Amino acid sequence: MTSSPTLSPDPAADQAAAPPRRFDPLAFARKHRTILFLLLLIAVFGAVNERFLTIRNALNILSEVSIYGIIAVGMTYVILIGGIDVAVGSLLAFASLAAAYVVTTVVGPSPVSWLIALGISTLVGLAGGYVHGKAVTWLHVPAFIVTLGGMTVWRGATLILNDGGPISGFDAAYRWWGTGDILFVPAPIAVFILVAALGHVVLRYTRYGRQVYAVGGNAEAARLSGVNVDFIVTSVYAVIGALAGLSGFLLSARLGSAEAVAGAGYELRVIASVVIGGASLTGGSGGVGGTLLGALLIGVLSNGLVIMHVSSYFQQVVIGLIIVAAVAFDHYARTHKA
Amino acid sequence: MTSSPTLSPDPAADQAAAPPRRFDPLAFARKHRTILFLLLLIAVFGAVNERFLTIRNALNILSEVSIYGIIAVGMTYVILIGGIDVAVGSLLAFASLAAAYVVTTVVGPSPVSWLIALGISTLVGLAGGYVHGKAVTWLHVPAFIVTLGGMTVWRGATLILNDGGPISGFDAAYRWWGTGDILFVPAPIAVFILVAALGHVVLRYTRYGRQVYAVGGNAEAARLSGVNVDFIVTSVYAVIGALAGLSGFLLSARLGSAEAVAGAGYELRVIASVVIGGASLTGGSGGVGGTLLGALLIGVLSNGLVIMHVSSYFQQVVIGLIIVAAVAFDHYARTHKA
Amino acid sequence: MTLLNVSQVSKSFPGVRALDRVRLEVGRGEVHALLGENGAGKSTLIKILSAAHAPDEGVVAFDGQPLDPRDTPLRRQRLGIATIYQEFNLFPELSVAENMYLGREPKRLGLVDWRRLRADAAALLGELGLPLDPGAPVSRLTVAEQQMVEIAKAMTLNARLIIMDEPTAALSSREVDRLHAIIADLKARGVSVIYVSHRLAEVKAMCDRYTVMRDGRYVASGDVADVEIDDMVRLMVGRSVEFVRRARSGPPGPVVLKVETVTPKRPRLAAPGYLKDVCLEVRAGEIVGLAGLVGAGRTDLARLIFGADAIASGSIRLDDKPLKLKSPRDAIRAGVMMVPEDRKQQGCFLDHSIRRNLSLPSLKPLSRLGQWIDERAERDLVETYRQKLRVKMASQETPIGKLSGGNQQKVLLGRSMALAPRVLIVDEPTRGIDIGAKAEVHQVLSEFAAQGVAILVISSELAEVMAVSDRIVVFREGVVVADLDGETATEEGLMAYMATGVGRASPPGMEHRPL
Amino acid sequence: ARGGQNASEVVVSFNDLSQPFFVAMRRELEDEAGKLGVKVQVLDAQNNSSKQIADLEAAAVQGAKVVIVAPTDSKALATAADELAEQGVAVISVDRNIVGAKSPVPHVGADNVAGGRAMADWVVKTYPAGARVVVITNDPGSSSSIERVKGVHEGLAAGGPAFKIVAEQTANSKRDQALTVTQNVLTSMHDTPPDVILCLNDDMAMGALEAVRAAGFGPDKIKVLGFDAIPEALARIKSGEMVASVEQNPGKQIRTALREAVDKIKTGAAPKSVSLTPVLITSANLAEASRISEVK
Ligand SMILES: Nc1ncnc2c1ncn2[C@@H]1O[C@H](COP(=O)(O)OP(=O)(O)OP(=O)(O)O)[C@@H](O)[C@H]1O
Ligand SMILES: Nc1ncnc2c1ncn2[C@@H]1O[C@H](COP(=O)(O)OP(=O)(O)OP(=O)(O)O)[C@@H](O)[C@H]1O
Ligand SMILES: [Mg+2]
Ligand SMILES: [Mg+2]
Repeated sequence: MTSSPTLSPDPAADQAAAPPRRFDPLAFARKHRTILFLLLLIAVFGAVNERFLTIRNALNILSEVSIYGIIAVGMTYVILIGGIDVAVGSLLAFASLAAAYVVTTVVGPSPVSWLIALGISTLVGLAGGYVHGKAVTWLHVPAFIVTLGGMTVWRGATLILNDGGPISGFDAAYRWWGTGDILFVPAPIAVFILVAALGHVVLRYTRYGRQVYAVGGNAEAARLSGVNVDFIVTSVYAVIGALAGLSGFLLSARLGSAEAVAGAGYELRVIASVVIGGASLTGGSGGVGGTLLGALLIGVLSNGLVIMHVSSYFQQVVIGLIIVAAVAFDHYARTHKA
Repeated sequence: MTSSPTLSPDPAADQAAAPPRRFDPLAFARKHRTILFLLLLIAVFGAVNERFLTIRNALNILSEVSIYGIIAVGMTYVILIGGIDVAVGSLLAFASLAAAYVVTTVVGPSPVSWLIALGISTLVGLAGGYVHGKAVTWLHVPAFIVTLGGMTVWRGATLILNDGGPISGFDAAYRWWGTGDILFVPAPIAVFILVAALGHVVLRYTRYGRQVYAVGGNAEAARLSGVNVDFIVTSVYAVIGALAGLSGFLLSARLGSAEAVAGAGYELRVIASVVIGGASLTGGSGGVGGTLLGALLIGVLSNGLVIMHVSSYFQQVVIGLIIVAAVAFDHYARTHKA
Repeated sequence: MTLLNVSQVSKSFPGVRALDRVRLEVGRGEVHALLGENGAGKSTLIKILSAAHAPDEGVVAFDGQPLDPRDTPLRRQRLGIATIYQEFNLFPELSVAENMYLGREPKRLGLVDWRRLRADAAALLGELGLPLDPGAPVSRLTVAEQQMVEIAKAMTLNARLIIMDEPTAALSSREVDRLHAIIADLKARGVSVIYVSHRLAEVKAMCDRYTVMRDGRYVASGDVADVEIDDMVRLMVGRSVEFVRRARSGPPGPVVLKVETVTPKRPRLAAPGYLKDVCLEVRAGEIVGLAGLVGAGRTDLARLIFGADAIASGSIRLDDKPLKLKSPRDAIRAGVMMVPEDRKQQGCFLDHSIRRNLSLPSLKPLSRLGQWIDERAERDLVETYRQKLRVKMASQETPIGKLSGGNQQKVLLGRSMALAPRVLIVDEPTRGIDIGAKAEVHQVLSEFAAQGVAILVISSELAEVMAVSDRIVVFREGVVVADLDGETATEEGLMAYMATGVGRASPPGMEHRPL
Repeated sequence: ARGGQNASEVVVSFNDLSQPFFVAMRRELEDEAGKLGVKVQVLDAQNNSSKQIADLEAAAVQGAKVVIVAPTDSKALATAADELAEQGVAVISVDRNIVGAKSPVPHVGADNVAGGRAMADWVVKTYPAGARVVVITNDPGSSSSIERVKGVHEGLAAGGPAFKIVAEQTANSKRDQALTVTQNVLTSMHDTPPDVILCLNDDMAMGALEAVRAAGFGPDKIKVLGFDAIPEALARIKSGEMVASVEQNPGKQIRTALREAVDKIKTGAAPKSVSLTPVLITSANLAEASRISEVK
């Protein structure tokens, strides 16, 4: 209700507004308002500190964004079906610690330890997410409660797993996934781009993607149209779980250590990325493109403010205000004519 | 969508289901299922450790529950209108620290310093909540984003206020609000009971309360029925802000110190209380009675597990599972016939 | 003497001029019919009268006073204008009584007096002859019952002008009669009524004056007594519409759908197993109409056949093979499709485009590897059904929520037809559809049957059931009470079965009345 | 009483068991308890004063005789300590003391301000001509953060104006955030890199080291100091990547406190305060680190 409709990168709405006519700068600005807001922010930071606009810094930002951005792609799906997942941070920690545990303690040195860890982390995440999905569809417990429960259960399990301590001692091939490059692009960024592209294509061009929108738009109508609603819901939670596991693997590779406290607070950052990107928490509207912009906005903000040497306390105030301003601007640009 | 309807203590439903007939134990059990679940839990804890069932322990549990329970009453309203407020913890800290600052630094020793602090804390909370409400209704920013922004803004402001440090040195009258008794009932519990009773009566027996339900059930229909939707929305956020401020005052009186980190993580616990109590996050259904049960369930669980000597990591796992089980049980009892 | 005078009112939405300098005059104690095709602008005009929308230009005068265009809906209510909207405005979690009195609850000591609220509501419902429990939450009511609650709610306002936007679209004849009695009573007390309906026989029977709109413009107005139904149709549609009973295209084919002593597992509502031991057959190329009063169980049966609800006992056979249905998905795979009765709750994805709405169940054959959607083929499919059903829309990408109700219904029909099912169940297929479009829908159903599809039509409009059906099955309180030949059945005969379960000998040669 | 049979006589409430420092303390506690043959119940306040009080109240109900507490906040626990004392439960604080109780609470711990000071003193001593310092702080608002920052500020101020804090940012005690924040800080001053990065816990120091390495600065160019002397940090000190870490001897703190508690139960002797001095562990005195044996 009051969480007014936010549609920005909704494919359905956007195309309707664009009959092929000659270039209209205002319409262009309206359509790309979120990107423009982001560019404005980047320009401001760049003007204040020239270091901000370096490739190295851009890679810094993207590396940081990658970790939660990967999960945000999955969260786009979850929010599209009208669900929510607050367990992602805990599941990330559990999956990555489980993988690190197996690799360092059970398997021991091996040339493919990275592959084992990648596989285990993703599969553990997938399994955890599948359990969430089943609890939602089968026990009919609201997603918020299921994943809130999951949040404490996985965190507790993580702490039990290695008695609260971190696990480190990964080999170079493992670490490469966090610190290496693929053609000058740091590995986590490359994985992120891959996940985002795949997430976008599936949502936009496949039947599965259509069904995700349908379930979020009107679950009962979707069921009566032959959509296997329970399958869609369960699969979406399983996918975000797998992405949390993947992200956990990358984070542990980046830090050189899998920690029990990893990912704490990620849930809010990830959900914020999706909602800033224009998705509605009631489901049915949103898209991966918007989510990327939302995630980038958060990344640029926290990087830019540190580079500008804004004090930590003050940063929080500024970040909060700019996020609200960005969404208010988005609404204004969408509803007001020239 | 998928967060299936949860109706439990919905007055309308209960009335409809209860034509005056002779006593039917199964119907009775179904109607009071959440209470029964809570009693069952209490019985189990009591059987394991008889000290659990002492008055002193009951008061311990209630004192702890009071602090977030007061906010949960306000959150019931927020969730009823289909909104959400994740800023309550930060606003609590800001309001109580601002009040403590004024009382200890600006005003100095005074016989009514408790009254000044109570007033300031509540008013600061009210003002903060009002700002959230206005941002929702006037800027059309979704409530999740507004209060997520508020969450970091207020926390940042709190840290700036006293440079991150706690403020202490309250007089006895101030401390009484956290540690004193009214006829054997600790003061925070008394305040909580008062707030809950008031919250229940307003929701159930006033036009305002009925309009809150209407806005959450169907905002557009409410507008067409002559409800001032913007006013309802704004007022609900203002009220929960004031309650967060009040709760912050009580917490600082209980601790003897207003901390900048106070209330961190409260948002999830408070929202969980409301949702466990049967409210739907999409708005329109729920009630103060259910919220009380939800808040109590959380309080009983964390106290009981300590008393049962469950290890702290394991506690988290158990709490998560029992919360999900409670809501699953609620759904099952509601939908299955004898 | 005029009570309401609308002049030169215009209203545009992005891309649509919904109203173009419209006028309307309503006298005191007059029942005024507002007529027009789907999308003519009737609901938009009504929303301007109730202040749900602000007009772009023009004046609305009430009781001789021009009204402030910036009024809130509440102020208009207080002035004495009550509105029953086409889309319901009820609060599903609140009880019937609360919905009726929202914002005007009786109070005692400043608090809501629940006892009196319940008593007042019960009294009014009794007066109106509506058998509803005032304490029941609205979410448990059927569409028809919800419509009754809307009517009762308007009655609590003591208005001088009551606007009813298609109040009978969801009602069956018994309820319609009751509503007409209510309107007659209002009229006797000097209350004016604006009445929107696509059922012109009703208009002819009970309205005093009419105003016709077409494409957002005023066309004509006058006394109902001076015109025939055909004249009204011509004014609305710009041509005359032939409304004929369907002629069977040939001998019926083999039995396609066979329902044998079916009883539902759990009734949709909290009533004890209402539908009981139902038997039914539909042959290829045959249209079977299901008649019955509201709540007779026709929708329940349709949902069972479609797998939307579970069966406790009995069996459903398709082409003489038993159908095991766990969900609508199974039914669709087997070739059974249904158009649900509640298009807003169960049919439409309101924010999504027409294209996405229409193609959803048919995507599989349009996709490579079953997943990769061929968008060109999809567009072609949507275009085919747009033409076939004459859907009025700006583009395939327009959100379906922006269409008029009738056009939404056509999109949903298109959704089902695009699947080319063996069995098609349509539940209230022309609810809210204008007369021209209704004839088109009947035509389309006939063509579909001619291709060998077995069709079940549920309609609360007897005339419609009689016009399209080869056979008519009558339901009463969950049991089949009659199975009649469509050509010899009469309205009186059907009514008798529906109301009492026993047939009355119908006078031979009785002509069928036009709609 | 049934409740009393399996009740632990000693209850230990930790401030935050997701922090490695307290995790280490808990492990040592369990080891010592095994040696002494006492049953100990461990509680985690999850960094929430209100929860800590509630936990302690529950512990008292359950029949504890001695409570050892690592407080979330020095002042917030005073009333709870008073209440426990009234019920005849002895209280001992570790790590951080309790201020404002009616009768002073015996305390076993090392001073956080002194620890921060030790870091600053090292900087002043190592760079006689002055230094550019970056401080990465732990959880904002927590008393350990406030006290450690205080010590650092005092120590650098004592060194004179040549010691400049060129950036002070929080990384919320988290390794990943420290990596990002340090990276950003280094980007902002790429041409004039800082001389020293002081991290107010070792987890963050690990992240900062990653950032320094990724930015292409060797361990000689930018020196990183940590706090808590966890084994990972000690290994880095040993290998020369990291300079130093502050040892507060969590193991010794908790073992001492537990022995005091057991004495109290067995003999009724009132527990005594024991003050430990924080030590800066460098490659020179690695052997003094309490957890050096855990370094592989
Ligand atoms: N909110 C809106 N936004 C955009 N277009 C709208 C909106 N409401 C109505 N329209 C358009 O205005 C026109 C008139 O619609 P209206 O609902 O008034 O028709 P109607 O005469 O009531 O039709 P029906 O008989 O189908 O109910 C239609 O073309 C419709 O698509
Ligand atoms: N008098 C009644 N007593 C109990 N239950 C009833 C009664 N009338 C209706 N019902 C319930 O209402 C439902 C019947 O509604 P259904 O929609 O199937 O009927 P329908 O003939 O299609 O009428 P409608 O025109 O309202 O769609 C059944 O689930 C039945 O349990
Ligand atoms: Mg209409
Ligand atoms: Mg029906």
